Amino acid sequence: MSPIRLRIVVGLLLAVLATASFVASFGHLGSFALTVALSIATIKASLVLVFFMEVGKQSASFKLALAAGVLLLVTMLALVATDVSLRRGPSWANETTSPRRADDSSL
Amino acid sequence: MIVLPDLARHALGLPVEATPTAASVDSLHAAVITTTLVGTACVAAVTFVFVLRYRRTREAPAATPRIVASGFREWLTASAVLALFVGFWAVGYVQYTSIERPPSGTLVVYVTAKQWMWQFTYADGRSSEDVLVVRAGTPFELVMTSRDVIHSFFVPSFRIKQDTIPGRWVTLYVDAAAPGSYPIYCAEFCGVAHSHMLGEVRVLDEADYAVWEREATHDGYAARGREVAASHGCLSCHALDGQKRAGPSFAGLYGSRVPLDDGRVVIADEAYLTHSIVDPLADRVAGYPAMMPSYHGQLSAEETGALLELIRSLRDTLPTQGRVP
Amino acid sequence: MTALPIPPGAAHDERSFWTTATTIKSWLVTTDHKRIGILYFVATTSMLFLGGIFAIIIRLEHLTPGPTIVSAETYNRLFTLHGVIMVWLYMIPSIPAGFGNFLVPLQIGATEVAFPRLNLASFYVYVIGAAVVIGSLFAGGVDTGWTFYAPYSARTPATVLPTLIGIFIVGCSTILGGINFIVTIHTMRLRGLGWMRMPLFTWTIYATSIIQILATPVLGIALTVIGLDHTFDWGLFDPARGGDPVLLQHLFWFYSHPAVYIMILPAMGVVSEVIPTFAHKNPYSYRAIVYSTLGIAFVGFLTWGHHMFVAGISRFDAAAFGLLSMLVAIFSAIKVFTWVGTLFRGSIELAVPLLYVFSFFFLFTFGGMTGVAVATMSLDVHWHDTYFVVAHFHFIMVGATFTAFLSAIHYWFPKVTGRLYARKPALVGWALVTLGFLVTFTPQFLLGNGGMPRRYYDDPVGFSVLHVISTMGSWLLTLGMFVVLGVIVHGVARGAKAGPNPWHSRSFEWRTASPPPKRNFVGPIDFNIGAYAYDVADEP
Amino acid sequence: MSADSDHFESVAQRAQAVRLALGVFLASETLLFTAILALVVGYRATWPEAFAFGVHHNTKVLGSINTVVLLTSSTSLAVALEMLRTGRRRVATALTLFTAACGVAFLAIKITEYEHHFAEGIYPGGRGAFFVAHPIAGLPAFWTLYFLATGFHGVHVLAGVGAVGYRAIRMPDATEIHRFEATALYWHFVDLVWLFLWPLFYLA
Repeated sequence: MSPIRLRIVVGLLLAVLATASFVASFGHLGSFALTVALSIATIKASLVLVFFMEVGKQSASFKLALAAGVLLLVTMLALVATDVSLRRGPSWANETTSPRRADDSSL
Repeated sequence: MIVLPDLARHALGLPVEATPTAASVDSLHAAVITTTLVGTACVAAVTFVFVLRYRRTREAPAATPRIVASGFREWLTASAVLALFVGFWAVGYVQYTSIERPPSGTLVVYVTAKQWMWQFTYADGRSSEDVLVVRAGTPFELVMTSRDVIHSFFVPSFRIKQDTIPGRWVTLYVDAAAPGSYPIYCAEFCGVAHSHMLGEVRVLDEADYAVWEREATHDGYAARGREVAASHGCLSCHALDGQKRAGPSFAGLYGSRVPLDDGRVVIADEAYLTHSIVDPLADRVAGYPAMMPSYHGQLSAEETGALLELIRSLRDTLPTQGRVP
Repeated sequence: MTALPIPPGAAHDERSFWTTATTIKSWLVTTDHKRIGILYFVATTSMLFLGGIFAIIIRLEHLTPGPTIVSAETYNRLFTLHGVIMVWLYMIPSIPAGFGNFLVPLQIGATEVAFPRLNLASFYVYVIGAAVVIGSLFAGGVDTGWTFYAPYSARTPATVLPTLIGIFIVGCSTILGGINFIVTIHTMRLRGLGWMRMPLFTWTIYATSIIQILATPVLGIALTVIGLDHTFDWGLFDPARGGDPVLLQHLFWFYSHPAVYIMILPAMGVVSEVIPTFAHKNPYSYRAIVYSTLGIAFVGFLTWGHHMFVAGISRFDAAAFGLLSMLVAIFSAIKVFTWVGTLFRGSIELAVPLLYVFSFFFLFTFGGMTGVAVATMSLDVHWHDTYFVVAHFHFIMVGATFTAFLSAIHYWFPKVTGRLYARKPALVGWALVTLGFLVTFTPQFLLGNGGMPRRYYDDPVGFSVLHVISTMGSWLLTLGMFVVLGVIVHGVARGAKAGPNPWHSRSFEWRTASPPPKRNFVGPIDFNIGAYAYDVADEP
Repeated sequence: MSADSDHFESVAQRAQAVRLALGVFLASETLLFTAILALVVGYRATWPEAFAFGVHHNTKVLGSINTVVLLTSSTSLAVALEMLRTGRRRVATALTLFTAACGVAFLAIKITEYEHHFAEGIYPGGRGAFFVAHPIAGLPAFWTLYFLATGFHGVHVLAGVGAVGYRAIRMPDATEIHRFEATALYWHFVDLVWLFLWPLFYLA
């Protein structure tokens, strides 16, 4: 397949995936909705990275730079999410519906 | 648990520790500061010895042997020091959780920080400003919030500190405090009079605490307000603990932003409250049925004042519908 | 691919980069990395003195517990701008942009940085940013502390926006500079100069640039959101509209903790250059310093939560951040052990740069260990936002980075100016700076232990004696700084001529003339003898 | 080229430097959007029902059209790069102009979305009739973050349109293709960011 045709096919694939996640969003998936949408987005992102940005053919330091950015993205989101979701209110607040209800895990 | 000798505590400038937790924190403090002094002294001493021993004598610098440390020894020293630091972290974590998380069921005192003063509300509805009165030897839980910006409740003698964040309840646990008077500082910058936001924890022994408890304080007026509300049927529609009944709850109402049914948003201050008592349908709260009768002419000024004091005294009670106080 | 037509046997200019063109215009539009380094050095040092003036007034205010010379509003603006100017206009750019610009191409055998015009652009972006920050002084200044915590930063009557814009612009300059250095070090090294043969100062500038380009954007977002909250009332951190001020602290400290490593790593680079030269010995373990530098650069991104132990974060995060902070402290400990080990069986000459490095040793070790103490969670509950923390970070920023900055000035003085400074007055300057520092900041540890909170205009009862000692110490430190300034000015004007390598150093920047020609090296460059090969008798 | 090109030993080294500079710049931009996503994650965990309500009320169709617009623009730019490599400069220029046009279309749709929100009474900071009609705790945070994230992304699209437009006019010659690659890398990155903003604010 010639590089031009490859790129067009990847473009079509991206459009298909976009419509797929658009349709999926109307389904009542509840808590899974976000995971489905984000995983499709990750697939599309890797398609763009590999075929359009040709990250495979870039130099090692280029890949290292992007990897550092993505690694810090994941770390920061993880630490902020664990902070916000695991905060506990006063000892008696957890019985009543206080604005910051947190599951009563040991930590 | 090694208790910091008085001389060392005084030399470090630490205030007298007033709670058992403070004493255990001080012992960790002693361990860490000793390691710091010893570590620094070792580095200085070794450097001094090397400088003396290997000083350049001749003008032209002689070639020096090429010495490269063995990887193993590097890892050994690094992991030994890391183990020591992780030890500090572990002890620190255990003490941190005991300061931050009170066992449920302990005596609760509400703390509300506002720009440049502290307000303490006790379990029985009584409140006092800038002075927190506690019985010696009984642990208590501080449930704290802030009315405006971030402040920080800091009692050096208890070695405790916790930022009070508006819109959230944060806690501190103080186990049995020794009698005495301990300063309270605000430790998070909060504006022009940040350095004037001082308070005092007065820990009274049994006798003095009993005397203090019997004194009538200004919140007796709020109790009077409760009688007026009961006798005039207010409590049948307005709950005091935040539950939603036919009418909005008085809990956390005073000073909050109230959305009205015609789209306006008003602050629940004395003017709004008195006007609503006299003419309830003028500013109807969004989402509530229009069924409150007018009390025009049925309440004397003293009774209306008592009702207002009741509502004012409930402004810090926890709202249960997620509405921010 | 066709090679660029390098002019055969280009008549490399023999004269130094100072004298090739001496018009003002030649300096203002220069793309010579050495001149840009000097422009940065002059700009950042003037910011140091401006920030220092605020520090002196703050210390004078504490001479008496009550109001002394300024009002509360002015005091709050003074400590805020002292923080903003010192952190963003002096500490972060001074060594990386000043000395880094001058030395990195020399140390890797390149004639220029990768993008010289981008280099000049980042200097002018810095100047514009600094001008906006100083301009905000006249717009009433900002009184929120350099941390800009919400909701106070959203509600303060003071004009917050100009200062935020100024810091944002300086942040852009840092990112541009960071990109330039990373690409230079990756692509412009001399053929055959492997990563593990590069001088250690270049390694620290490389690690600093990585932190700069990865951390500064998050500061950009934090500043933008604070500006939107204050000026357009977006209320993203207004609790009444569901805002959570602690999230802003997460954003701010995600930048600001790596920022303190931006400040200390170049200083460590200076120390790693000065000790081998004056001990005339190879570093005890080149590998350990390189890996701990990279370790600090990456683990430094994971420890920001130790600034928020009492801010109301979850216990899981408090535990995680505490543990990671202990891990990052180990890399500094490894460096100190390696530096001390380098002195073993060396041939030590007690030159002034080495004396500053010994001050660095003592103050950095003590400051660093108090850092471990403050990272211990239960102790931080007592110490947070008290003068103990103020003393800790001044021990690192002034005690370590500033002494390393002075050591760098004296060490590379001959390379930059081709002259030698006068040793005796420089010794007096060193003694005054070190003593003045100790008298100023050691009492603050005791103030912190006593519970004296930070940013207090009026001192609570019982702390005045320590405050007076600290204020007198600040006078001594200021005197020391002026003595050093005098030594430098005298040295530039009438210092004795210095040869290309007065300290007999093996490091690569000393393999060319002092001051170096415009294109750095004349003729073929020979780096076969290593940068730390002191076991070789003859000089390269 | 100007003075600074002769200190590189070869064009290959210069191309290598430009590409690495882009990689480093994109890592830096990743952290810029990481900061915004951290706020989104923080508030989503605090007010899940407000975010669900906000997503439900967002202009999903217009957002999805925008996604397709950006994807096609990325595809056309990638094909344009391939055309340039094989020497067909006229087709490359046309495709690059098409990409810039898609960028402008994206911004136009974005502005219509904003107008739609303003008409509905949704303004940043939780002001407007919409919030009085739906007094859900945390809803102002959703919409303020929506304006912050899509605003920052919009600015990057605007810068991208400028860069791609400039490249279309000043199409580099055979030895300078790395300049076109740099612009393409930046544009694909801006598309990548939208691929993650779209689900967070429109789909789930």
